[in-house]
Amino acid sequence: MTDTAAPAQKSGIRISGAFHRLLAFSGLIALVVVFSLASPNFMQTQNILAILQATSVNGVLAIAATLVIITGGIDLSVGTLMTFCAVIAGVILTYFGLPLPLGVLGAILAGTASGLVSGTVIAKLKVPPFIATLGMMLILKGLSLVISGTRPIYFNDTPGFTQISQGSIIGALVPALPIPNGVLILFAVALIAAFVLGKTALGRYTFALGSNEEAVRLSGVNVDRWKIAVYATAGSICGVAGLLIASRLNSAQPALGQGYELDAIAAVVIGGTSLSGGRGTVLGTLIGALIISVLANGLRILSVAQEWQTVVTGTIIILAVYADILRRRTL
Amino acid sequence: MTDTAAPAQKSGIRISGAFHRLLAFSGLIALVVVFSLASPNFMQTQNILAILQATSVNGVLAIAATLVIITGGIDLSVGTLMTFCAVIAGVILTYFGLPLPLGVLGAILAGTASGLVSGTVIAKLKVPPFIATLGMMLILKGLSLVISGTRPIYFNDTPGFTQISQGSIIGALVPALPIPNGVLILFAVALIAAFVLGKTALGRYTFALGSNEEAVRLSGVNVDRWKIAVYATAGSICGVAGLLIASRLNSAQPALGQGYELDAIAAVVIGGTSLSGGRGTVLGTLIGALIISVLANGLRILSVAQEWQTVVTGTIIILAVYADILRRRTL
Amino acid sequence: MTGIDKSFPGVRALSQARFELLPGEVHALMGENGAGKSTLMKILSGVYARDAGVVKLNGMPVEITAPRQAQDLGISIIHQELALMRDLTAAQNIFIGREPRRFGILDEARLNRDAAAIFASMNLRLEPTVKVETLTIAKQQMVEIAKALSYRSRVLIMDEPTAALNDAEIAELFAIINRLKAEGVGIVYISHKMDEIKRISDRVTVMRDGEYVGTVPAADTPIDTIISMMVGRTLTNEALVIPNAADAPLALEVRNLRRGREIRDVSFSLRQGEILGFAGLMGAGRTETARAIFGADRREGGEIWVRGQRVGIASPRDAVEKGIGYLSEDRKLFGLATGLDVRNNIALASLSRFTGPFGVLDEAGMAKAAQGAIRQLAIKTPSDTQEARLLSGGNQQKVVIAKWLLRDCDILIFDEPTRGIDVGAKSEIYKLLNALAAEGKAIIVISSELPEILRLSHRIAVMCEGRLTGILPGGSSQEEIMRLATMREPAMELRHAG
Amino acid sequence: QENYDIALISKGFQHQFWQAVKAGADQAAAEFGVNVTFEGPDTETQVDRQMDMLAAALSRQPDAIGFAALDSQAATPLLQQAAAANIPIIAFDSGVDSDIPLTTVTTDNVAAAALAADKMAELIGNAGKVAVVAHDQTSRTGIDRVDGFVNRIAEAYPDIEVVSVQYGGGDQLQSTEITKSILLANPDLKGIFGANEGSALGVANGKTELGSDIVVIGFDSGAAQKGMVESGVMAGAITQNPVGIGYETVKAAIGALNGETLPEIIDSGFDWYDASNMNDPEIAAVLYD
Ligand SMILES: Nc1ncnc2c1ncn2[C@@H]1O[C@H](COP(=O)(O)OP(=O)(O)OP(=O)(O)O)[C@@H](O)[C@H]1O
Ligand SMILES: Nc1ncnc2c1ncn2[C@@H]1O[C@H](COP(=O)(O)OP(=O)(O)OP(=O)(O)O)[C@@H](O)[C@H]1O
Ligand SMILES: [Mg+2]
Ligand SMILES: [Mg+2]
Repeated sequence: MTDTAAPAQKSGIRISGAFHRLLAFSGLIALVVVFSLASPNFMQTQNILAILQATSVNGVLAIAATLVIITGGIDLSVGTLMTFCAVIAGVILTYFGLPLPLGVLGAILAGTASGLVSGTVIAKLKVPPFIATLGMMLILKGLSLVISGTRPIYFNDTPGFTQISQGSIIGALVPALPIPNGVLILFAVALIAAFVLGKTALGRYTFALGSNEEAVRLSGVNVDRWKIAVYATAGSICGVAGLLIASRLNSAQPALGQGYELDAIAAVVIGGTSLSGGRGTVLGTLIGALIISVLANGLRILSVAQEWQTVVTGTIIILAVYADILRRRTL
Repeated sequence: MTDTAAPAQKSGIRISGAFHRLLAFSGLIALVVVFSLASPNFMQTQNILAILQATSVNGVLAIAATLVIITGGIDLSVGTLMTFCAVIAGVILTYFGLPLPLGVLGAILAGTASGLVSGTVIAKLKVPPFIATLGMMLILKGLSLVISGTRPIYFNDTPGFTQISQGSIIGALVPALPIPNGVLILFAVALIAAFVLGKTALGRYTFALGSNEEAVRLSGVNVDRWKIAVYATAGSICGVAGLLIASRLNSAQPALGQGYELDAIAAVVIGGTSLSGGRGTVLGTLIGALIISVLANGLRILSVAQEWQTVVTGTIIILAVYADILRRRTL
Repeated sequence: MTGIDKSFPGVRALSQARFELLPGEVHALMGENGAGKSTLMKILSGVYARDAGVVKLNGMPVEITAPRQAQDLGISIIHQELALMRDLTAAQNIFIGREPRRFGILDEARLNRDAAAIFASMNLRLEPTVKVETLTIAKQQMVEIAKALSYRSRVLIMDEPTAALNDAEIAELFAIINRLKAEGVGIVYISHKMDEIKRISDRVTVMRDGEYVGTVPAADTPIDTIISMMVGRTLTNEALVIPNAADAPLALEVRNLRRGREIRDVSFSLRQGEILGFAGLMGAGRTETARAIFGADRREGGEIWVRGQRVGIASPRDAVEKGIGYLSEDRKLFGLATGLDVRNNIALASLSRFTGPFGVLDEAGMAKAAQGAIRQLAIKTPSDTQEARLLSGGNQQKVVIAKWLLRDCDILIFDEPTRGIDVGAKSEIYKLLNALAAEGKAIIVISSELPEILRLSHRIAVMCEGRLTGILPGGSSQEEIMRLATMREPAMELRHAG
Repeated sequence: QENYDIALISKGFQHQFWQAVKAGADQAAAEFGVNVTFEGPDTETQVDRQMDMLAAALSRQPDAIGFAALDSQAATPLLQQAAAANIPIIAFDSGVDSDIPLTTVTTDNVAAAALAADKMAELIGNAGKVAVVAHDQTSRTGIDRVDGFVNRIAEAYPDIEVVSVQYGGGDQLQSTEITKSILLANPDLKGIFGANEGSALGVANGKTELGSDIVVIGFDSGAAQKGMVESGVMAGAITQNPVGIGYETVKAAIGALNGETLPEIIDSGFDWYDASNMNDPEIAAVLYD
């Protein structure tokens, strides 16, 4: 895990930063090329849109997980928190019949609140993040079932709701590009998260905490407050994911969500963020999430038998990360 | 996570090591007391045996996970590896009709082999443990389905097979104590693992790797070999878990296993082993696994509605770990 | 500060400790490893809570319970163990918690400008945007100093700031200290380098075993008096007898070792019973050379011969098997398994020796070996089962030394072996190195302290910018070494060109 | 006869029930010379995963799609997309709330579970405590079977009390532990209904491990369950006809492609089987291994 013994830079050859960044996509590009050659149906607009649409929820969850992982923590509750936020939106819009913006706000605030709770348990009570968020994962799962009465809440009375993810603002302007709003929201969340990480104090402390929490404390920073803020931000992002999935399914499915944390964390780690904290990028996470959905989609398009899909997915995840390690080593 | 600012020891009061260890059980004991008071059915021999039996599989998996986590790694493949080993036993015993000891050996060797693969990918290819074992989790899941032809393999032709877990050697000697063999196996595995961790070179390197891998490497130790050995040992233990679950169900269920890793890791962390490596105990893991099964059993005995069971479980997991943190702080 | 008590589990670190600092004064705090210097200062800077005692600032009692509070009261500290965020840049480290912002957005340009200004005032050439983890410890130490300066405090605590610095940097630091002193800043200065105490401090307070021993004016107290206050007895500083090793068999030969710009064609040989000192400025490539020989880093070219045989060393394991040991300069990162106890750290390189049938460890044998080393090196620890991270800095260093002594290598490479070690222990270690050489062991000592190099070495290899610029005989002058250490335009390069 | 490409998106994949549906579909594929693929999410809660599978199937441009919706509403946009592309849709298992599917090949789960309730009542003598171990709290089959059983008991058997309904995710081990807890908490329990294969096996397993003699009624078949019915551990079980569902779905899809008109519902039926009738040819035909 230590890069301290990193080998010397090849003298003479200098590869520009932009090219270096481009290479990070190599695993993704390789997958796309292989699938395009293997099936003419892969590179269809429809299918590309389906892949992007399939990435949107996991991508947003993975961005939430990225923030937490950079601090050196972990968030197992992203999946069930997403569901919880969807249920809250359902209660506000369908049970109470309030207007759409309130539902959106409610879902995001529910995420923030849950993040505040996790963050407080971790920062103040010193419960390890794994346990605190495992507990929250179960609590939120249960609460979603309790609040919804263990049945899906449909958004039939809120006509605009499905547009959140399924409509296409771009498609309305440029009919040739019917990119669903869900995908736009994913990119918007990614941009905002990248901005927060790169340009704000919150982002700075996110990296600092993951790098050396004790040093941050010794520097007189209110470590607890910033840590809680990171979890709260991640929670809000899960709220957005909740809206996305609810809009896609036109319903809040209270039993869904467990297991989604693993896909989200996988996207983060495939994207090059270290689980020991201190380093990571939103762009990497996006690529990681895309690798996961391209793989799933491509193997389905090729009609690979489902049991073999799992085997191939596992192998390619390892190889993709290994290729990335080799690339960094040789550069 | 750092204890550097730990408050001073109360002068005068010195608490003996044995008492200190006893207190580690406090969360577990509190749960047992509460459930005993709440339901007369809880403290029945039958129920205690049921709880122990329910702990056996998760306990063994958690012990495997403990070894890996102490090195600072993680093993997400324990659940599907267990299933894979069960399927291998099924192939040997039912498809090939070979004698029981060969099936047992085969299952354990399959676990060792898989651990060797994970360990090699991690140590030699430098793929992060999370990714390597995530990949293995998927690969093993797929292979179990492929090998078994996506159907359960029954052990009806191997009469002694169900005895592995369900029989009771002790019960045959002392009829009042019909402790199932599965529980004995759990304790045997725990004793062996504790011995390996505490008394052997492998155990010492397990802790050293988790403490500072680079320092171990610079001490001239063959870090890769020991790391691979730890994963292989953990794999063998998963093989034992595979035999336990197959014996209990009298079949190898190829679809089962995913999700079990979370319970196993939870038991490890509840038991006080740090996910950042370098510290941990088998006894703690056993207690962690027992806390999980006592909770599940107790809440069911009280007929708590299932959605509330999850909420309560999540809350109590957090509280149990918090209580443990408080205890360590005040001692 | 008066009547300060502080205990850790199993250790009474401070008892009735006392310290006083005037504005515009440089006050040295001295004591053996584990005397409690760092602990006392951590209490002053709000890292630890004291068990008893009073802290007064400007005559008013104050309660300092958090680092933030100390900062607000104008107290800042450079910690002995570096406390940097490795993944952040130098500038980001310096201003952590006080980032300049505009409309809530970090003003990175200003951050870097401000950091550059501080570096300039320190005569330090360092990019503010470089990631700290890519810096050598010396540069990291300079970043820590820059950070402490950036607070513009009234009280500045420096806990062994020069342990990793070379002479030029030390001179720069002292210039800064004198400037601050003129501005009325009070400075607490902790160091094990006796000459520095004389050069920089006004008064000296000595501690022993967590207790206050006395305060004396620096100018008119002889060094020996201070040392005997520290160790509680007088140290005999006998001249070392260096047996001649000129015609002993070759132990190690390095031929044309190369890697990029860090190691450029380094060749030298080392005889049994010989101590070869490696001198050079920071970044000269001595550590890189040692790591390359030891197999810790990749080589691009060159041969290594051990006892007349060419050997392939691809990893530290190979090196250790060939009888080479390497004590790293960065104990925290590379030396110590901080979570393990003292016993296991000492045995870490020799575990196979204590492994019996079925891989079972001979715990009693390990304990005996560890306790022997604890006695031999006078390691201050409650027991051999204490966690290594709880020892004081100097004692941690001794544990790492003990590890290599136990391993019993024929060729030992010591990279900054006395970093952070007190005078008494230092002379013990010198004696030890001499004894090892007398046993026929071949030893390389890399050190940034010229007196140490001069005192120990049979021959002195000097490096500059990755090249070995010359090998001098033992008695050479400091001027001669410095000339080679700054020889930018080397003759060797020309020879290769021709 | 063209070599049609037919994509079946089911609710699950790994469980024996779905494997039996797949077997039926494969059988029809071989018989009619068409190409059939079969996919389903890991658990019956992953509605969005099923949507992704459906979307990928659409991208493949199959000739027809068979679809067992986890949530009908969620699938509507994709189904509309399929309709727009003139890909016929056949619903199977539980229905799809939409007029797009040309027909639905299904089992009436409520009625099937009510039959299980009747059998339970008969076997325990119309009085006493019973419990249900089901697979899923929110999926259609989970809800229908629990409701079908519980409502039938409430309506028709006033002396029978359902003391506990618990969910084990269809996981045998978890269902075993749940069963043991229920038995230990209710020593006077008379019977348990296991609402799908995994649950039923778990219930039987728990009963065996505790040496209890309660009445166990299962659902679906599979080698293990058949064995337990035969040996008497399980009093009997309800079987659907999954092989028939798979077969009929593919057959209906081919019919649609050939321009035939299809009935609105193709009822694949369900049956009660126990040791006495399981070797009858018509029952044996709907049981699967
Ligand atoms: N967190 C801690 N837990 C337990 N013991 C500690 C802790 N910190 C320091 N000690 C002990 O307290 C004593 C004083 O340590 P301190 O670090 O203050 O010594 P020091 O004078 O700074 O030594 P050095 O010159 O080696 O840096 C030592 O015996 C040390 O082992
Ligand atoms: N800040 C830096 N940025 C880039 N390269 C550096 C930096 N510091 C050192 N180096 C390179 O690393 C090489 C070796 O440095 P290193 O400090 O390890 O050598 P050293 O002689 O052991 O010095 P030290 O006195 O610190 O032990 C140098 O040749 C130099 O080119
Ligand atoms: Mg100190
Ligand atoms: Mg060096």
